[in-house]
Amino acid sequence: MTTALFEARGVTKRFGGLTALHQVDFVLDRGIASIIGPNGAGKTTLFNIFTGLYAADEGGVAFQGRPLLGLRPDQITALGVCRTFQNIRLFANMTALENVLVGMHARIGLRVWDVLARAPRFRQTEAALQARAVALLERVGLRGDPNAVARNLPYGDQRRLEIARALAAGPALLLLDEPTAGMTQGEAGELMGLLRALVADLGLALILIEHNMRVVMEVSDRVTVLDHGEKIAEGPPREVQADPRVIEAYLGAAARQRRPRAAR
Amino acid sequence: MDLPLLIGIFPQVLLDGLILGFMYALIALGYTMVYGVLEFINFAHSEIFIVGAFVGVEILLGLKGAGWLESLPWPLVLLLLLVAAMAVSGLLAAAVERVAYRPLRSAPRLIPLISAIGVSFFLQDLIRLVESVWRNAFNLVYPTLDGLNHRFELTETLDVSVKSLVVIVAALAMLWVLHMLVNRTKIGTAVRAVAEDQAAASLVGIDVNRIISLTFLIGGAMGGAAGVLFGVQYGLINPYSGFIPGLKAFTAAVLGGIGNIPGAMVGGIVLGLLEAFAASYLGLLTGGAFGAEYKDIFAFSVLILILVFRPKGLLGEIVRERA
Amino acid sequence: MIRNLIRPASVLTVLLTLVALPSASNLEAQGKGTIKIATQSPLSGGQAALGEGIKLGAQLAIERFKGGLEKAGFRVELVPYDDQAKPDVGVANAKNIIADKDILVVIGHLNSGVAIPSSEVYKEVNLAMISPANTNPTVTDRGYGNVFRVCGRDDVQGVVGAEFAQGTIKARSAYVIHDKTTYGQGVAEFFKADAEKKGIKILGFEGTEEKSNFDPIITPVKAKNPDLIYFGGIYEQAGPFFKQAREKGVKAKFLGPDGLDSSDLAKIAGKAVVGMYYTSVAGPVSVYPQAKQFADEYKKKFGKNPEPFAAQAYDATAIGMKAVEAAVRGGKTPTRDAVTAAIRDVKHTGITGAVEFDGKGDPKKALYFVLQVASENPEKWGDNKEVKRLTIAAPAAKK
Amino acid sequence: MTRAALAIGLIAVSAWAVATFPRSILVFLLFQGSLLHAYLAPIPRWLRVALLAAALLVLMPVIGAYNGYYLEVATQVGIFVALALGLNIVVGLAGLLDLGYVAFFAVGAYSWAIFGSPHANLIFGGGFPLAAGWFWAFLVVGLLVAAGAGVLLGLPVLRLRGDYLAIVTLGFGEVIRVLANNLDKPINITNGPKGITPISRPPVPFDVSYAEAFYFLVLAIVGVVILVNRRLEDSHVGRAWEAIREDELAAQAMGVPLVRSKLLAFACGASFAGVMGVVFSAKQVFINPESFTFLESIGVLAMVILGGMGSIPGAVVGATVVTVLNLQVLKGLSLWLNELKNAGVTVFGLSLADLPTQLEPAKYERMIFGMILVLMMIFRPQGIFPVRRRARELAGKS
Repeated sequence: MTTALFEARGVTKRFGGLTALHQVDFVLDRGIASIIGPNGAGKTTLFNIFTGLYAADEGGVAFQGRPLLGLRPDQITALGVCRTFQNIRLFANMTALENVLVGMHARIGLRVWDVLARAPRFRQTEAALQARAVALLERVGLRGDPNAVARNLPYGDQRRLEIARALAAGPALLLLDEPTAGMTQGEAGELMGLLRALVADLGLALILIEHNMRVVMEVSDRVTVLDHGEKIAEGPPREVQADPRVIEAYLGAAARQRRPRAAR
Repeated sequence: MDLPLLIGIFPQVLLDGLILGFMYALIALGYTMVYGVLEFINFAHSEIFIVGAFVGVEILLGLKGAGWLESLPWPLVLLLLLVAAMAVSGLLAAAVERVAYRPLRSAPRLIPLISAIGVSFFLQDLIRLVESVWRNAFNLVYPTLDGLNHRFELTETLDVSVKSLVVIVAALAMLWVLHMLVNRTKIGTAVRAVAEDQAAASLVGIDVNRIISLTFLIGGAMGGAAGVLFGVQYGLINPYSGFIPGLKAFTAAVLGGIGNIPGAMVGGIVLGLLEAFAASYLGLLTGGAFGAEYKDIFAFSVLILILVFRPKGLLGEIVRERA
Repeated sequence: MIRNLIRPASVLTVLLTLVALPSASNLEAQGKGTIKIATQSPLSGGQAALGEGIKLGAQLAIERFKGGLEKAGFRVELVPYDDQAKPDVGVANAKNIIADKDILVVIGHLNSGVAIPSSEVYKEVNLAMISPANTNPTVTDRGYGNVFRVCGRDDVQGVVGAEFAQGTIKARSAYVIHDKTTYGQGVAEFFKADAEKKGIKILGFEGTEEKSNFDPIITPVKAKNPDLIYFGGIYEQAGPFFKQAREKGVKAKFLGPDGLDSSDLAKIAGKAVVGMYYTSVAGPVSVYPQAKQFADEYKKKFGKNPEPFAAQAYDATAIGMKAVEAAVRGGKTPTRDAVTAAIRDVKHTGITGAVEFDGKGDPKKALYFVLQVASENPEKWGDNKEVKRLTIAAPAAKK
Repeated sequence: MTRAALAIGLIAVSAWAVATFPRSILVFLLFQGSLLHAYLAPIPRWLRVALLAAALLVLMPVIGAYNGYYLEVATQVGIFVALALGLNIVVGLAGLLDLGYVAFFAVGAYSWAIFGSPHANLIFGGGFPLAAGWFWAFLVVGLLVAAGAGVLLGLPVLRLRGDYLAIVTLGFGEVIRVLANNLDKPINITNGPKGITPISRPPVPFDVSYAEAFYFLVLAIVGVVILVNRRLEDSHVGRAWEAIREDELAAQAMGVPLVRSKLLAFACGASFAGVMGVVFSAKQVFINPESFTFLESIGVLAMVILGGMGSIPGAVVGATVVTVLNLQVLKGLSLWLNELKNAGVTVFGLSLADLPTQLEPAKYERMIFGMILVLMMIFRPQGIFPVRRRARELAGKS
């Protein structure tokens, strides 16, 4: 039996008395998978568990056959699972270039001693890192000045920068939390083109959390639907779209929106 | 080791610790109220507190100078001191918030904290400056109120003075009033709403700035009252004598669960008892190798241990993304 | 942007400074043949009254004795420094002092904790320090050639206290409290050691930095019910302690060193300290027969009674000036080495008695007093009665 | 060209003025101002370096010959510059508010004080003080011990949220001070409040005075500290610290190991303080716990905040301004006021001699620190010398 690239089994997470996730299974081998669901369905919580920010109460997560539970977020990143955030979390006062350079942290093999001594090794490494960072910025389509401070970038560029920063760690699996939020349909389309190209060129696997249904239907190979912390549907986009439970969840969600957020 | 002695002083140490604990509890209220609403450590609260003590001593010295101190009944004098100190400290706390914290409310959380540390130091020397010009002295002695100093000998080894009872009664009364205020009144509801979610509170028509000012006012007033009681109980104050009690009161607030009013009382009493027992017994138990000089280390260790091992909202709060 | 802001600003500073320059230089001009005597004592803070007394005592002495040097063509000046009773401030001042080559003698300090490190600095250039008040044995026990004192020592003060406790108070047990300062802890330890030797039972020995709440310390004291409480420390802290102790019903007699010698003690503790005993190397000026004139002059000039140590500072300054006069050769400003050497040979009969230094810089004989607080009224602090007087030679250095 | 001439001229004139009026504080301030001017003036880099080097290496010692106190001030400034740079790593770069920083300074100071004085005989019997040459070894010992203390403190507390971390470090700083004050029994380790003296000073080569030797030593250490600071800042280590300051969670998600990076920041900051502690104890010949109070920690914090968090020139200038303010300006005001009082000057019919004696400008350092902290936070949180983001040379960019 070959192991899948990424595999989650029976993930359960409770906050106090509230069960945010209940027995969620998720498997991904290649391509783009999307996770959708109404607000409060547990999507971001699932990401947080995948990337080590939360510890799951039950269940297991494995990447390339290695269990991830119990690892710190930075260790998981070092293994090749990287993410972006729903509300952009750039290092606002650092430049675009520096943001990307931080993303490479896990891949830098220098010791403090190399830094202090400014050994040739250090110079070579820094030069190489910088070249790669510039290339990455261009790759995600950031055409502005790499030395611009992140907080001064336009919104769309901040989203792109966040992706570049995540790519800097050299992931095999990239988790994007609402990458098109706040974008126009045109920008979103452009971004999707980029994502598809990344998958094709780098052999990346992608997991998206997305609300923009057009995007989801267009790029996803598979869609997983969460509602109330439970997986209610999974499959190719067309199938999921037709699933009565999904339709009910989304229609019902309109009423639920007004309820106070419970999971805090 | 002298066992009968150790047992003999036990009730007295217990009582001393309780009194100290109530004092800490009163000061802790100021920290806990502000933290509950803004998640902000009002570092300057220790000076708000000692300002209350200075207001008290100035009134007493004024009354003494005018020759009225002996003729007035002590409960009246004490009430006057408490009211005046609460007013001054409360207003000062609200003013500090307005000037030094409000402009920074949206900044990263360390920024207002640093500002608060600055206010704390600034106020210490401001008190010193004012008293130096006014009295040419800043170590001030509380004139004795004879009625307050009366002692009841309960047993041979246990006695209690009126002023100690006053501390306990006043602390309990104020805790009760505050508890009622926060939980049973409209203002209290508004305070709790702001604590829960400022944006939402303002949406339902609550003037958030006013409520925050009010929070500082109430917390400061509690501190001012504590200041008067501190002065009456221990006698000598200077501009710097608020700092260490303030830090310990903060410890008490954290110990009891910061943001939680009954918690402040529990924390204060536990800390007061711990400190009293450490100071009284450490020397006796170790034959003098360690002694009362280590009592501050006990308090600070409690602070460190509590913060390290009960890290409230460590990750859950920072990662407050929608689940 | 910053550049643009700061450059004009610094130019402005420069201009301002240039304008201010002449006045500043006038203020600090050095005349030829000026001899300066520096005082170092706390001029601010809790012990400012005592420190001010040292400064004023020295000032009076300079005015009284400068005639000889002025005739020889020198100007004599007093340079007061504020050591704030802090060691690091004292050391920084000391470096400032040794940088001023006109300063030939330092009168100071009040606190031994400040005098010890500062004198390490004076020693670098062999600048004489004559202490009016430092009673810690270490001050002279280091055997530095440039360090002198005109007062007694803590080890003797502790001994005097213990002797008084045994001989006069007839105490059989004592509880010792100190304030965890160089001075307070030092004298408390000497008291304890000697009291134990004399058969007084030491029921407890406790140090504390606490300034206000002494409850937890008093409770064990009360339970052990000693005949005597010895407080090694300063009046600021002793006051609340004694007050709270009496309030809590502690009946022991109180005794302490000269750190308790301040009218502020009565201000803080009121009737709690009436009847308290304290040992002193100073004693009120009224104790010295020759000092009447000094006290009158002081009062006339400064409008207040001399504080403790003012008379000692007066004598120390007089000794310093005598030595400077002796060291003057052919109208040239003497070297610090010459002055320091000359102090060793000075025999001076001052208002606090005859002073002559032994090899370590201690007075060969020093006076010690035990006084008793007479009244709770701070104004009447000067009426405190002398209850015992001892003349004791400094002990030889223990190596 | 005129700019260069102005910079050179100012330094020359002010240095000459200091030599002419060696006791005027204002003139010495002028000299410091001329150095700042040279640093900021738009002059060629080589000239700036040459000017500052000449001023610090040659002029300052010469000034010291005229008035040794200024050399002392310069040395103190240097010590605080190193402390500010150390704290700058912790607070400015990594964003960890450390309110007990002076504890590491104390650890370094006590490590040499105990073994470099006869005091160690009380613990180990005999053989102390160590030969003066050991001082050099203790520079390393102080560094290691302080870094170790940083790690020991850091391990349990670095996971705490920012404001709690601040309070815990405050508590730690007080614990260290109280321990130093109390560990004269049962075993006499620190000699308690009495402090330790005399502490050996390092052997001095040639015919240099101790004051000059310490000045150059401190200057050299500050140079190394600045170098280390710059190299760290300009590497993945520094970037990781800044990322943590900006967004701890995102930094971790990007592969930055939080605890290890924070520990490194703590250890680096602490080690600078440790080294300077060793120098401080030897320079002072005497140390006691009073030099290591919370006030000192806040003073160093005020230096960092004033200069600009995260900014190396900011820390240098902040430390200089605050130290000079404390040592010279306030004290100068006190002395001046005293002279005016003695001279019987009256202002608006009020005799200055009647001013309360407790009114001493020198005693209001807390007010100064407090004002710096509050005003900077409200009006200029980035400090007077904010970090300038270095624009990188981008080879591959068309």
